[in-house]
Formats: sequence, structure tokens, C-alpha cells
Amino acid sequence: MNSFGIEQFPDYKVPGVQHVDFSPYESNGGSIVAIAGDDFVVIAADTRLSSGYSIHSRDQSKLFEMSSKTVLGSTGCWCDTLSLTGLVKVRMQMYEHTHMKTMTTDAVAQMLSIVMYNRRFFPYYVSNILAGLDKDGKGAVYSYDPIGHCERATYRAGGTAGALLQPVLDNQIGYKNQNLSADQLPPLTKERAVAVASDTFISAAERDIYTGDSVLINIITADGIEERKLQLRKD
Amino acid sequence: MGPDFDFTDTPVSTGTTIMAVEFDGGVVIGADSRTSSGAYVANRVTDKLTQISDKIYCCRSGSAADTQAIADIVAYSLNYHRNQTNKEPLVWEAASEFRNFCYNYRDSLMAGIIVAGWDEERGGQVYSVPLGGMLTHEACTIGGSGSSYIYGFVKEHYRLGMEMEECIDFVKKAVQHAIFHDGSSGGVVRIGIITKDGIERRLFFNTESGQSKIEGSQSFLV
Amino acid sequence: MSILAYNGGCVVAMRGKDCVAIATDHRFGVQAQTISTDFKKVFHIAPRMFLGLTGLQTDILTVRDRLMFRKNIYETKENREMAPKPFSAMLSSFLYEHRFGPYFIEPVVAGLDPKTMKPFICNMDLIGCPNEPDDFVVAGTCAEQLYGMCETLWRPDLEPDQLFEVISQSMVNAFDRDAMSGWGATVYIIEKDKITERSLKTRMD
Amino acid sequence: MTLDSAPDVPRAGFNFDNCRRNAALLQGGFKPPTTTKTGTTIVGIIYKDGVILGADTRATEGPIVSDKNCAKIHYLAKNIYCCGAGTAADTEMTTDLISSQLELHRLNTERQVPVVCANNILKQMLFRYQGHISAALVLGGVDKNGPHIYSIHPHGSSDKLPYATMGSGCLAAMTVFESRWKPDLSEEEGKLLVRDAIASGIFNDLGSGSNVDLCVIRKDSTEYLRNYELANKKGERQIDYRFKKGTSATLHTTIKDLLITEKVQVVPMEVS
Repeated sequence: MNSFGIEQFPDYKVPGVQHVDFSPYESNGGSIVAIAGDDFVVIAADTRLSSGYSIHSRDQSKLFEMSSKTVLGSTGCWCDTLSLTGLVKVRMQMYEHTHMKTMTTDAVAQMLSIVMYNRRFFPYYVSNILAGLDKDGKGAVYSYDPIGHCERATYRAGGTAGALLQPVLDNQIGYKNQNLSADQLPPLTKERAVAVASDTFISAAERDIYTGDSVLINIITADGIEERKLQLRKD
Repeated sequence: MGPDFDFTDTPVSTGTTIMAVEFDGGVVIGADSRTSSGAYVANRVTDKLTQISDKIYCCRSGSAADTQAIADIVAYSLNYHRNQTNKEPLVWEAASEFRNFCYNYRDSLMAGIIVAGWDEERGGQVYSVPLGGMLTHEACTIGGSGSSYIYGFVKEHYRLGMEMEECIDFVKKAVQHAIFHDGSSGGVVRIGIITKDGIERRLFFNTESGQSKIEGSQSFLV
Repeated sequence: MSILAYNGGCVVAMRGKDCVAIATDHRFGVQAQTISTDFKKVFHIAPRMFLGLTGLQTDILTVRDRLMFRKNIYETKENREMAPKPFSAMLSSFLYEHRFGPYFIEPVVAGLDPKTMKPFICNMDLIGCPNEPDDFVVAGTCAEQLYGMCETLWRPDLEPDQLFEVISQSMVNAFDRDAMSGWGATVYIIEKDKITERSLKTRMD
Repeated sequence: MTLDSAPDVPRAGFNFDNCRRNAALLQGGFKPPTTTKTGTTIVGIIYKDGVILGADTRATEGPIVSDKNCAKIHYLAKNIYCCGAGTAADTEMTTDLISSQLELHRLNTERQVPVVCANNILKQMLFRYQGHISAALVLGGVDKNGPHIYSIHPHGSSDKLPYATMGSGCLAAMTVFESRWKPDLSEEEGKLLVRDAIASGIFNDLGSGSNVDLCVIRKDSTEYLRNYELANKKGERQIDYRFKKGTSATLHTTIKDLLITEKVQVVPMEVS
């Protein structure tokens, strides 16, 4: 610091010397959980939008219906979420008009990765989880990091309470550490997936201040998308 | 990612307008009533005219904690002094006590104080102890963040030898202008008139006319 | 990285019906490097009381020794066993003494009151703010994961056997999602008449 | 704690032994650890027969709730209570310390301690520590001069007010008071007003949450209403998370028996 001559300033606050930082990113909170089954996929997100210590909205869906078989859950910096989902929707429409068919979940997953990597050095600050039925009709969950790394999984938690929820899914969906042999593992039913997803949100709302108000659950099957809503803590 | 907002790190300060004017037979002191913590108004009915002894008051500006602490210490010390000597303290003694603290601890204090009062020896007096701990005797002085907006007003309208009511009106108008222009000054105008008979307090609400006046109303002293 | 995460590790304690459980992982590391896998962060300090300390290893050992010293003086002076409640109060004021130069630890106390046999759990932040809930307390690098697990699995009035399963599953699944803790775990179930110590089979990565 | 046989027992008061080491560690690029904060909404009002204090019950460590039901209204004396916001340990220890000083003062003077006395001791202590003890307090009590509410900031300034709010939810709570507080409220009106102010903090400020605590101090009685209202309950879980015995794989088990069995054994004495 000496080369800038800063050392001449006293080490207490001097009136008039202020520097303003502008940060392009903001964390608006929220969590997502997605669980894939054999012929269905469940994706859930809370509806609280906040920043700092204040709540912007108690009823903001973070689930975006990309097609009848694909839903994208996105949290993080909400303005980035909006611009990213808008862009993906446009690209999907262009694809539909060019190829005369709707993009499959796998294709959306790949495209989302590319769209995000395009902003490698000024990334979208978002935590994305894509859920849908793949081209064989099986449930699929894709999770992303902010610069577009894409990974297929059977269950995934993301957002501000991601760290709280992921081990619960490991345990209750993945039956990790349960001392069970392969034939003892019960098959995953739709009801259980929905129940675990909503229970995880009840737990997250207890401990994460950014998760709460209510949780929206989308259940995607070959018949379409069913939507459910569950109330959470409001504080 | 935790919230950055932390109210405990924001110091509370009386971003203030304070003022004092001498007249023949006493002094008029005035202040706004806003205490802010960053952008939040922590107290909108503050009394910045703080009693030091029967006929000596100070107007506080700067850090609320610092000025309250110094005022308490000086009030204690003058009270002790009075008990020891059986004499009412002089305004100058109070002012120099303030100066001593403000100067000795000038690196760690944020305090701009006006000391005003009446004593047997020299009548009504106004002393100013600004940020670095200087002490000056002035017939009319202003202080605090709001004062920079009213230097012109004061220069234009201050005359030596004003009557008491003229002084009151002058102080009231000056503080009202400062309240209007300065974001960290606000609320009501509190005025004190110190003469040989003690203090008379007046309160002017921030109404359109500015005339709404309640005398002898109960105020919340610090 | 926070200094509290320099050596890694985690501790969790839970209340059950007339019993308490406390669990610790076994890892001692230096940042990402695992040095040893037999460092238990839970210490047996009175017949029915355990103290768990997570954070900087050097401070864990220092604080444990200093507390034992103070506890021994108390027991010498009072000629009785120290109950968990006064022990926590002592720990809290010890940590707050170092308010402006803290020990980088997060303590957990679990035990049964020697007279009433009532379960007691307590945790603190590094400057000694006590927290005595009636469900569970967590500390360490995977505190968030532990909160998620415990909030989901814990329920009131768990019997010792069930309490063991709940605390084990909570801890093992939580530290599997944390690179700084794990590598084995030990669970202590404290009951009126016995203490059961079980070491768990876990992933070693 | 002074004991001749243990001359190494530390003296009372703060200990700065670790400061140099900790500063060196922080220089090495480590982030300072977070302490438990009470984001908090705390309030106090004067009503017809005394004062009512109120607080929420959430303590946070960054974005995580570390205590869902903590008590933020602290006892100072029979007629004085104090709500604390800021660093949880600081508010807890500061109020405890002042409480014992007030008790000693009461025993020395044989009088009920006035509220100003608590205010002065608190502000002088906080000023001495120049804001490093981050305790933002709402002090309330009733003495022979009547009811008093003080709000005390961490740097040691205090304001005497008819109604005060503090903490991260102060703005939300203040809106309720600014629109509905008036002099000479009845006790029921006062409790409702304080409840509403705390509730507005709980629901609109993320740093505050869980339940409402109240404390009503009258001329000659005090009522501490812990968990006056349970504003937020945990949701009902849909699955019973019970594990079969043996779900967690164990390597080995040791059982330590704590039962002390006494047996009387008669030892025959040698008879000459």
C-alpha cells in the first residue's frame, strides 16, 4: 500500500472519504429439490423471494415450465434467473420452429449448459435444477453450477438450503448408510417422493431464513404436470 | 451468503443542527430533534439541549455516545465543584472542561459542542468547542451537519444587540431552514432561553406555519 | 476459509426419553489433507456428562484441559460432582472471558443431571452464547447438513435404541456431504445406568 | 476464583492472551468466524400502569437459525428488565453483569434501584468498550418516579422514550407504534400493541422469527410472559422416519455400567 501513499491517512475513519462498491449480484434466496422416479419426476421449490433481511415476495414460483415434460427450477440472483429462463424459452421456441418438434429434456439440459457457459467470465449467478422425463419416458434430474457444469442425477437439492436438504435425500431417497442389501431397497413411489420433498422443505424452513412461506411441488408424468402447494412457516 | 446488513456496526450520531445566540441578559439555544443511525431515524424527539448545571446547558452534535458521555462527566464534575466551593460554576469553566476532554481525546471522539449559559460574573455567554477541541467565545454560533446550510442565513440576519424575542425568532427560523435542507436534521425545533432566572423552554413543531407553540410541555429528557 | 474449519470435524448431541446421545466424527485434518482418523472430539468429563469440541484442534485440547482444571477446582471446593448445567455456565463464562481473543471452538455439552437424571444438552458459539434447546444441538464444519438431517429425523421421546439410529444416520449422512469431516464416527448413548459407546462403520473418504 | 493451592487460576475480567495469535491467523488469510447474532425485533412501551417489553425468539448464525426459542428479555432487577439485540453472547453477559451490580447496589443502599441507575451503568459500560460489545438494548422498568423506557445503542448512547424498538426488525415494529401508540393505553391494549409490533418484526424481517415473548412491569408486580404467542409452528411431517434396529452399521460396542451396587459384608472381629 505504501506506493499509493495510503499510509499517510490515519487509521480511523476520515469524514468525506467514502467509496461505494457496486455489486452486480444479489442473493434472493430460495431452495429447490428434485427427485426422479422410473416414470415420473418431482420438483419442488419454495415461494419466498428475499434479499438481506427483507422479503420481496411470499408467492413467487421458482419453477418454470419449459415444456409439457420439462420443468426448470432456478434460484440465486433473481434477475439472472429471469433473463436466463427467458433466453432458454426463446431458444426452445426457435428450435421448435426450425425442427418442428419440442425439445426433449436431455436436449434442454445440454442447451442450458451451453447457454450458461457462454457467460463463463460474467456468469449467471443461479442455482439451476432441471427436471423432466427423458426421451425414454424415465424421470431425469440435471443439476448445474453457475458456469454451466451439468450432471445427471436421480435426486438433487439446490439453493440456499441445498446443504441442509441434500443429505436428507441421500438418506431417504438414496438409502445411503442404511446397511441394506440391493434387494432390500424399496422401489421409489410417487407418493413417497412427494412426501420426502415436502418434509425436507418443512425442515429447511425451520433453519434457513431464506426458505419459507410455501412450497410449490410439480409432479411430471407422461400425463402432464400436476401442481401442489403446501404452506410453510412465514417468519 | 449471509446478510451484510448489520445495525450494530452503524454508529448512532446526532447529524444535527445546533445554535446559540447571546443577548443582553442571557442566551438563546436551539436544536433540531433528530438522531439517526445511518438512514434510520433512531429518535425523532431527541433533546440535544443537555443540562450541565442550573444555568449552563450544552448543545450536542456528533456521535451521540461520545457527547452524552462527555456531558455526563462534565455535569458530574461541575456539580462536585459546586459542592466543594459553594459557588455556581461559571460558563467558562464548563466550556473549558468540555475543551479539555474534546482536545485530549480528539483522536477518538466525534463531538462538536456548544456551551451556553448565564453566570453572575459575565452574564449570558456562548462558547463553541468544535471537532478538534478548540475553544472560542462567540456571540452567535452554529454547529452540526445542518449548520452548513444556514451560514448565509445567519450572516445575513444576525445583528448585535437583538432583543430576546428577536433572538428566539432568529434561532427558530435558522434551525427550521437547516431542518428543511439537511437530511440528517429534522423533527421539531427545541429552544431554550437561559437568563438569570433559569431556563425557559419552547418547542416549535415542524408545521407549515411553524408557529405552533407549546410552552411548558412535558419533554423527554435524556 | 474460516479458522473453525481448519481441522474439520463435527459433533452432534440429541435428547431422547430419559437419555441423551452425543456423536463425533474421527477426522483430524489440516485443511483438505487428512492426518489421522482416530481423533474423537468428544470427551468424557464426568460419569454422565460428555463435552464435544469442534474447531481448531489446538484450541480443542487447550480448552478441554483448562476446563478440566476449573472443573476439578470446583469439585474439590464443593466436594460434589459437577452437573451439566453449572458446567455449561462455567464453559460459557470461560469462553466469554476470551471475548476479544477467542478460542476457535464450538462446544457441545450433553449429559444427565446427577441428581434428577434429567437429560441436558447445550451448545455455544465461540464466545460462549449458550443455547439449550429441547431437541438437538450441532457443531462443526457440516453444521448445515446436520441441521437438515436432525430437523427431519428427530422426534420427541426417542428410546435409546431409536435415538442411536437417528443420531447415527443424521451424523453419517451429514458428513458424507462434507469433505472436512467423517472418516469414522463414535456415538455415546448416556442412560441412567449405563453408557453405550458404539463406533460406526462409515465411508473412509 | 482464588485458591492458594492453585496460583495459576486466572483473574476475573477479559483475557487478551489469544489476541496476538488470532491476529496472526487472520493475517494468514483466514476469515474471522461468525458469532451468534440475534437479528431480533425488541420493543418496549409505556402504558397506563407501567411498561411492557416484547421480543421475538430467533437467534441466527448468518443465514442459519441457531436457536428457535431463545429468551431475549433479560432480568436486571425485580422492577427492571432489559431486551437485548446484537451479538447474543454480549447481550446475555452484559445484562447478567449489570444485574449483579444492581443487586449489590440495592443491598448497599437498601432501596429499590431506579431505572436511570441501570441505564447509567449500562451506557457507561458500553461506552467504555467503544462499541466492541455489540449490545443494542431496550431497557424498561418502573420505580418510584414512574415507568421508564430507554433505548441503549452499542456505542453507549441512550434515549429516553415513551416507546422504543431495536434490532433488525426495528423499522417494522416502529411502524406499528408510530401509527397506534398513544399515552395511557390500558394493559390489554398495550399487550396487543406490543404483540402486533413483534409480530410485524417476526413476519417481515428475516432476522426475527418464531415466538412472541412479553414482559409486563407494573408499579408493584412483574409478569414475564414467556412464549406469549407461538406465532410459528413446525409443519407436520408426512413420513414417520423410524429406522429398523441395526440400520446403522456398527464396528464395535462397549457398554460401561454406571450402577453402583452396595453389598454389606459382615467381617467377624477377632475376639480375644
